[in-house]
Amino acid sequence: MSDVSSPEAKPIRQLDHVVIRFAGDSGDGMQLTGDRFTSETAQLGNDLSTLPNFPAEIRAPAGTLPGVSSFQLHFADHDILTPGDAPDVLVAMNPAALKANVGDLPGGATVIVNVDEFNKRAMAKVGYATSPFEDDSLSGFTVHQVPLTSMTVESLAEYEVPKRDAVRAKNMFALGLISWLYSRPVESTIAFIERKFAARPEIATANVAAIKAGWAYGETTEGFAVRYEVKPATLPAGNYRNITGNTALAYGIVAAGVRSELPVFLGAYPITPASDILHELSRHKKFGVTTFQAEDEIAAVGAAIGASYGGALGVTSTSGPGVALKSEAISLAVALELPLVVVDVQRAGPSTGLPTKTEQADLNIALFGRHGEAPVAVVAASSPSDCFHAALEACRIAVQYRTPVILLSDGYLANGSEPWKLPEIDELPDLRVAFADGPNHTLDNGEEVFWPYKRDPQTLARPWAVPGTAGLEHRIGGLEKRDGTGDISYDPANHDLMVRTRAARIEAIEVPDLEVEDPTGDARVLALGWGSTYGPIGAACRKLRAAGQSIAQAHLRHLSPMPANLGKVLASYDKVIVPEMNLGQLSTVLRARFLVDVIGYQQVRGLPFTSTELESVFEEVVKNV
Amino acid sequence: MSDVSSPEAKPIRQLDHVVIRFAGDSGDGMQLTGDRFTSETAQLGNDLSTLPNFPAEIRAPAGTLPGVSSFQLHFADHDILTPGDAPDVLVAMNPAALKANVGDLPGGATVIVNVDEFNKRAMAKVGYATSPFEDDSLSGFTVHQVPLTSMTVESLAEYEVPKRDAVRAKNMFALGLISWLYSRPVESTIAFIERKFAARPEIATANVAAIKAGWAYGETTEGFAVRYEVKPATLPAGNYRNITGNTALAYGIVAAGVRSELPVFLGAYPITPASDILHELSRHKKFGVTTFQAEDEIAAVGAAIGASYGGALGVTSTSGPGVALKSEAISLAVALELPLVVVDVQRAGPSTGLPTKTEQADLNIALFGRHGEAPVAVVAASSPSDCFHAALEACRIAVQYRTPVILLSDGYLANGSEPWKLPEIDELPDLRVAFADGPNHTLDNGEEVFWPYKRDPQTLARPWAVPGTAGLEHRIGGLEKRDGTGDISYDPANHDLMVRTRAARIEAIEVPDLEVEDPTGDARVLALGWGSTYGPIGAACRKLRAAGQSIAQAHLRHLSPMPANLGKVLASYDKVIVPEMNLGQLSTVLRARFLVDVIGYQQVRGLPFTSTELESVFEEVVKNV
Amino acid sequence: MSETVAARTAFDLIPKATGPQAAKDFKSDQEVRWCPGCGDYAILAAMQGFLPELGLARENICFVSGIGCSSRFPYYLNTYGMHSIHGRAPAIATGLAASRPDLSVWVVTGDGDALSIGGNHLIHALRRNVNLKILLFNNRIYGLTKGQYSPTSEVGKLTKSTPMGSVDYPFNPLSLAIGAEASFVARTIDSDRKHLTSVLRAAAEHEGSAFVEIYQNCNIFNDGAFDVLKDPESRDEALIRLEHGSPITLGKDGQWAVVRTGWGLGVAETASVDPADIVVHDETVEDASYAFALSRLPGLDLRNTPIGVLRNVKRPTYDSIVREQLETAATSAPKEEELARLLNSGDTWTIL
Amino acid sequence: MSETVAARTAFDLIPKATGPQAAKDFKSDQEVRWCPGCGDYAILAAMQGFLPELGLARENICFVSGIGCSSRFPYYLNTYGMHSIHGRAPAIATGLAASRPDLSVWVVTGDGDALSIGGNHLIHALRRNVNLKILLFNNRIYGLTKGQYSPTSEVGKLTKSTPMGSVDYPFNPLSLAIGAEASFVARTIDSDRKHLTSVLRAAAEHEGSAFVEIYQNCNIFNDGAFDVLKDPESRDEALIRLEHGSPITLGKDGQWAVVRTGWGLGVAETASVDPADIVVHDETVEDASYAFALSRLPGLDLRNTPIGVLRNVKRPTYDSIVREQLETAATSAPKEEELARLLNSGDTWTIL
Ligand SMILES: Cc1ncc(C[n+]2csc(CCOP(=O)(O)OP(=O)(O)O)c2C)c(N)n1
Ligand SMILES: Cc1ncc(C[n+]2csc(CCOP(=O)(O)OP(=O)(O)O)c2C)c(N)n1
Ligand code: SF4
Ligand code: SF4
Ligand SMILES: [Mg+2]
Ligand SMILES: [Mg+2]
Repeated sequence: MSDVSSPEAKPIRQLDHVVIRFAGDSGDGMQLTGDRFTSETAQLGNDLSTLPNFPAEIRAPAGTLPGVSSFQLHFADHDILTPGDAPDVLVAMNPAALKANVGDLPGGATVIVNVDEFNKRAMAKVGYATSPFEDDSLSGFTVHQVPLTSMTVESLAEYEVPKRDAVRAKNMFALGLISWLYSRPVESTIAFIERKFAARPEIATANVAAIKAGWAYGETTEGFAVRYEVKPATLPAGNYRNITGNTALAYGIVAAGVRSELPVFLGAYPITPASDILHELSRHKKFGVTTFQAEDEIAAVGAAIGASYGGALGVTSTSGPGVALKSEAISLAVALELPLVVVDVQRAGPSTGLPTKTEQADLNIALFGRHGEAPVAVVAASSPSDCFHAALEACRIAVQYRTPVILLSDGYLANGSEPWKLPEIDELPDLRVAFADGPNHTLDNGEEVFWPYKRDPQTLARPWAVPGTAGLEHRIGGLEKRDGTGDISYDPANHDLMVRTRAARIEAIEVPDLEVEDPTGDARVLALGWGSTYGPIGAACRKLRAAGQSIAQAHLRHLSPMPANLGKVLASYDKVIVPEMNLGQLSTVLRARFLVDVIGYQQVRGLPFTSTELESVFEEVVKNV
Repeated sequence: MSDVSSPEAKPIRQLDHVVIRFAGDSGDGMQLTGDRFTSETAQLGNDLSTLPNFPAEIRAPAGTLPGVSSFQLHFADHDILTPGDAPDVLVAMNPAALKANVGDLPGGATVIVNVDEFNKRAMAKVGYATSPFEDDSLSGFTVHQVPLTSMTVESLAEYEVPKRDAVRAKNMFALGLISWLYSRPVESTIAFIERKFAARPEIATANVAAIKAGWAYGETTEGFAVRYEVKPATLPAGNYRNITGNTALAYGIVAAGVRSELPVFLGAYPITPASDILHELSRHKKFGVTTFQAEDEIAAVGAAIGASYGGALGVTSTSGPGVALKSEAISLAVALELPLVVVDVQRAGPSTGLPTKTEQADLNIALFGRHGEAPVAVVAASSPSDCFHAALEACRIAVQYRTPVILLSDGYLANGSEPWKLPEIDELPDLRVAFADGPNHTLDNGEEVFWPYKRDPQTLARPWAVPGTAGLEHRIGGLEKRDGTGDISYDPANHDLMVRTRAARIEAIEVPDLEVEDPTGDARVLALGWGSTYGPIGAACRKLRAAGQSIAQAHLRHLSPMPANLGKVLASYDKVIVPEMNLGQLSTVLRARFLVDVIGYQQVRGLPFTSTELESVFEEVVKNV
Repeated sequence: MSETVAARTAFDLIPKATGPQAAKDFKSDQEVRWCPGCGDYAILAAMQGFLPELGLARENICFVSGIGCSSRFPYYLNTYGMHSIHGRAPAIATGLAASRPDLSVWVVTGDGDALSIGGNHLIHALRRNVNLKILLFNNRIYGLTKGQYSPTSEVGKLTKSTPMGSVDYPFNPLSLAIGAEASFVARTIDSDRKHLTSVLRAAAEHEGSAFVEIYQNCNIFNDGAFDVLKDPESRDEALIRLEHGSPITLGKDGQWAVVRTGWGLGVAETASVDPADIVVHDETVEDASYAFALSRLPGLDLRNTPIGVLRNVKRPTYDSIVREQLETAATSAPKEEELARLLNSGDTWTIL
Repeated sequence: MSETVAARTAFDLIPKATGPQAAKDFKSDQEVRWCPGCGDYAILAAMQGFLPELGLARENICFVSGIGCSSRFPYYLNTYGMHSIHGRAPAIATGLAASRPDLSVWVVTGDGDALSIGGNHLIHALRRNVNLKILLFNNRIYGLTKGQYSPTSEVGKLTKSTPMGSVDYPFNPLSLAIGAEASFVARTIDSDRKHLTSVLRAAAEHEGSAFVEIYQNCNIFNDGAFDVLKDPESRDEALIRLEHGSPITLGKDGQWAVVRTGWGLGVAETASVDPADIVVHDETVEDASYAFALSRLPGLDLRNTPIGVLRNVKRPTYDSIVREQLETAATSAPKEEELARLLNSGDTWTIL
């Protein structure tokens, strides 16, 4: 943090970036608080990145460690890539929140605690034998003990709000205080509150009053001697909004429907952390988006296949356990050669695993998780806003090449957010494809016929002939079929041909070359990733470069097929380091394909990498090259 | 074939091996004919190998190409490895059978046709515009036109059998003739027929008469001038029987139950070509084997997991589509760390594919087909009789290491047969393991407790604590759990530890080193395979060696974990060639793991490799090394 | 749910054939490959004979099936068709029907396909009342996998997988369908083409999910399973032919009649009961208890088996409400504009 | 099926507790983590209170669940337990129960777990009559995934996944279970501990599959779903308490009575009907039509909801017949010898 004093009543220090974490009980409204602070920050033009973290339970018992919910926000006056490795500031609404998060704080961090909640019972519940303010467990930090609850209740004394509601407004008090501290405007939040509680104006009034009281507290208390300011970032010009990965992904699918002029049909069964895609898409019926909440994941993908067969853009969204269940049906889609987008918002496995935690261990099942030779395209998103573009790309491949595409996101992208420069609609790719409408083959006897498996010579895609098209009546299915006619065929040579053709179809998909970022141009080490590790890898590379080292970075959007230049890229570095939140699934693929001794670096903790961690790993590699 | 004349009425020529194929309509009883001829041949002490081939339809329309059913038998006076690349003799019961099979015959082959069926209509049905006996389409072969149907009917004139039954006995006439031709005794077949039709003696009599008539026809007709003889093979001493892969696999599971002293519980849903395992096991209740025909594959594996949890040896048998459906539940078993054997009798895919044809394209799904990091052990059988030993091995790993094991067989092994030297029961591995029966951990406070996830330091297996054991009550599930206590844990470091421990558990499984066969000791090329390619690879190596070339052969039983010496073995050859009936799935694993540029050779035709094909492929590699 | 729905018939949204059609127009060029004598042939012939009567554009008819002998059905019809995977046809057809109101979508399935692996999709399609015609060919056996017992096989059945007899109590497919809120439930039999056709007609005309069980002989693995219903000796005594609006009787000259017994329905000698007590069949009874009671009439020996339409009630279809919601939400603004509005929704800011 | 089966009771094969047990013996050391106020707490307390009464060895009791808030149940009981995967508990429990007659096996599941993804396993477990006690906690919502509608949610429900209202017609879980040949079907409610306990008792005593629907309040996502049955104002008019052998009445002073109406059952003013026409509840009626008719009594508004045991009939259990077959097949010869005989069966030959 850079310090610049200012000559006001309370001096304002300039910072280039801040990482702040709001933590409290599940019922304390930390996600909302974080969201609002994010929005204020976004309005100010900072670059930012967020990381919510909620318990697996709906409402774990109040005051317990498993019940802690938190929201981390990183904002800066420059372009940033991650929600921050460690918080500069922790707002802890109760002892559990302090206990659960204090371990993540670097020395010198600021801790703002709601001291009202630090009674004996509450502290004992989480194992504080003595008050943490009385021993030296917080000695390395700047601690502000703020009686958030009581001050909130007091500040609402003049309003006729029940005590319970007054107490609940304490998160808004905290928001007001923190907004003051970091010089964020609260107007938009006030407007938001008034919208949200339009039906219950007394609640709106109380919350607004709490915000203002928090702000006033900052201005008047002596506890806070300085304010901070983080200047807007110089981002490319344009319209921006803050967006989470799940919303961006859903928007990408809506956009694909618009740009392909196809109705979208989503078949989905709720599952964390993918459910919000279903929720979001169910709100966009005006775009002709149908959402079908199926009885299970198999029905969900089945219905999507049925809809695709009928000429819709068939999509199904799920997480790992659901992908496992869909395997057999995806294999059918491979045989049918129909468009299908399967969204996998990865979570920590195996089995039920850690449903609310992130991981990228489904690359294997995406690439290899079907019986027989059943290749599909695989695309991965690299940041929350990139989910939009990745979804469009998955849809492009699906409709243009008539193939299932697995789109990999993960829990970190799904719930994390960042500012997104809104694209111009007409610059989005044109995804229109033509349905078959007549014969496509001439028999030796001159007869014109329709062959459902006659391929486009370039894309190797078969025609998309939808029911309702006169003269194109045909039958398709999961049995092996003769190339061209599509008739059932038990011919050994034909089967061999079809197996190879299905593989060739995927390899024939045109994907852009892999781009490498190597500002100094002399890097001998490449850091290669895929998916949500983009942020931490990028941040680590920047740090390393800032420290005078050279390192190149590249990130794979396409896992199947892979970019044509990938082999060449790999060969042009002395060392390739591949960080993954799994046990080395991409490493394995690269090693097999290119016989390159890539160095894998793995952590499987249900959390994203920190850039610091990766920086030191990369540094080690760079030093030893 | 070596020719040795003999001085009898009809000269007998000695042959060292013969490949014979019986082909006819699905209703013609070709499988039975082949089975009986196989049995007679086995009794004579030849080594042999068989390959049945049936249509996907239950009864395709009579006289059509898709309705042809065939059975190929290779027998020899020496140890052989495959059912033979191409038939020396084809018995064709109708025009469809001739048409469907004639393309597989090498020049000089013998063709015995049931000329009675070659009427205009029947020939036209399969596209013979003119009689194949009248054009020169069979000119390269020795053709015997035998009126099998009419002679059978005639020979039964004296018995009171309905015409229809008389006509149906023509396969037995053919069997009698061929038995005569190759000097096989028919007594055991006669006994078999009498047993089989004990309830309908007139049918038994007719069939026996038909066999004898066929034999007599051979002795008297001038059409057959010589008889052949194939001397017994000098196989290791012992008791032998002929056995198919599915039967051997089922026996292996029964044996595992006996040797582990555990009840066996099979949960299965019928599917080609695995159903016979269910059928066979359902007949062995006396061993305490319970078979549960479930409502689907998920319930089948679920019930097996439930039974394992209760202290049984839980097994589930299926084919590729079923494995896909079971993925999620197998992942649960990975998390539960319970024994489970999943039998995958692979068939040609993707999707429904070619259900009656063979393939080995499920290695990927076995190794990688689950969400999250969910490693399991994978074992493959290499020949029909080896299915017995592979099943025992899979069960050993499952119970000893408390892990799911996927046992890979395939359609070729399942239905093919070979002589099997019966093992001594007490030489089979001892699979007994102890259930947990008391506390296994002492807390800091000295209390003795039971920790369901406390591991054996060597096997890394957790205790198998079955319900009903007092004091060991505990709860397990698919959520991540703390190592040791097994309590649900959201701790990042613990998750990382558990993910790595589950991987380490599989790597900790002790498997024997890979053995290499290299008789000359100077081979520079290694042919490495897995699964049912053992026979053709071995036969090709033998041929190559017989031609004076050196080549080494090794075959993987363990695909996960792999033998410890595998890397060293690979490194000690200039070239490694890996033939697979898929698009190179093992090759990919080897390349990734050992960075060895193995040469893959693939055919995906739903049929086993021929040794000739592999011989020329290997020769090419050996020449260029 | 709304006027629109009530006003619609099953065919309103489906294009009609432009000229006359004949059975042969519905035969595909694929060779039929069931065992000689299989009951599936008769059902196919009845369907090919019936479809022209529907008068729909052939290209707007689609058959979706799972896996099994029965599921080969779509290959033999010159309409659109999909032979999908085991048990999943109702799910796939749901996606198709929900997104294409202009299609007549039929599901063909077997007792294993529909009731074993596919049981869940079946009951959910029925409760949703998706506009599908589901034909379950019940041969009480797994045909394609060569003769294991199925969820409709009688207890104690000796098959390859049950050498000591099967243990599972069978489903009564009609009871299950009624328990799953089916709005149309019927049964017919392969050997009676006229009856089969009449039931297909009623199913086709029903708006919503129509569930039709068709007893089908598998002469290879379960020959004669329905002989008691086919044999001229026994059939009159065994079969109950339901006709809407007529008293339910069976036997020669209506010797037996269906009356209330206990808490359900039973069969009594007609002569011994008050004619007013004879149940007059009404397929439109709202209370599913009636159709359920009918479904319980047959004993395990198949005596007193009702055929015909047991239940046929109106309920809004899933797809029609889905369409209504889409229509309600629709705007006339160009989609491109709407998309721009969507992306720009929420808190946005501008960097210059 | 046989003498043995008939003679057995549900507990014959299960070891008994050696000493007295108390509720606290059944509390595990895990912290209970439902939302404060969740109906699951009451069910847990009732279960912990009830289990000692069973008198079985604690280690011979096992709870198997799927995934959902309700499926956390096993963690909180100090018995054996498995928290498995979504929807599959009945299948897993089937394998356990079929191979371990000495266990009392309970399945705990939710309306999503049991009726959505797990519908097929549920209906198959019921038809097979596997010796399982299946408790379906019906809160008419997906709790754990934060509030999507479930297969028992009323039509038109506004949830995150149905902003314009849900479209699917709900299952009636009891009708579905009866249609699936369930031998024991009951319903109870989280708020009435005494009734809940009585139903648990009846279920435990039933030999075979017992299906129990428990109305459970999810105060976070579907609060008050069953208020009409709980509110002292309305409950007497809404709840029908079934008691075996008693006339079925409801309302203050039995103001209303259940009688035949149409082809099923309905509710009429007691004063207006002949007392002899009031249905006397008999849970043992063989004909499932009776229990089915009872299951249809409630309207979509939950008025006239019967609670208690609707159906309780004897039918051989899957596991007992499986055991009988194993016993019949068993031999006294050492297994090793039998194995040698098996391997040597068929045509063998010897090479010297
Ligand atoms: C996932 C999967 N499991 C199992 C099978 C094997 N299988 C194919 S059809 C069938 C059952 C057929 O029975 P049914 O539905 O009654 O049809 P039928 O052949 O009797 O007409 C089975 C088990 C399969 N194809 N796919
Ligand atoms: C295969 C799979 N699909 C989806 C999920 C997500 N999921 C967990 S619980 C649940 C539904 C819970 O509803 P219900 O069974 O009614 O239980 P409740 O939480 O209401 O008690 C869903 C969809 C999952 N865990 N696994
Ligand atoms: S096996 Fe049975 S059902 Fe299948 S085609 Fe043959 S006769 Fe028909
Ligand atoms: S979400 Fe509902 S069902 Fe789940 S624990 Fe909370 S109150 Fe109970
Ligand atoms: Mg069937
Ligand atoms: Mg629920």
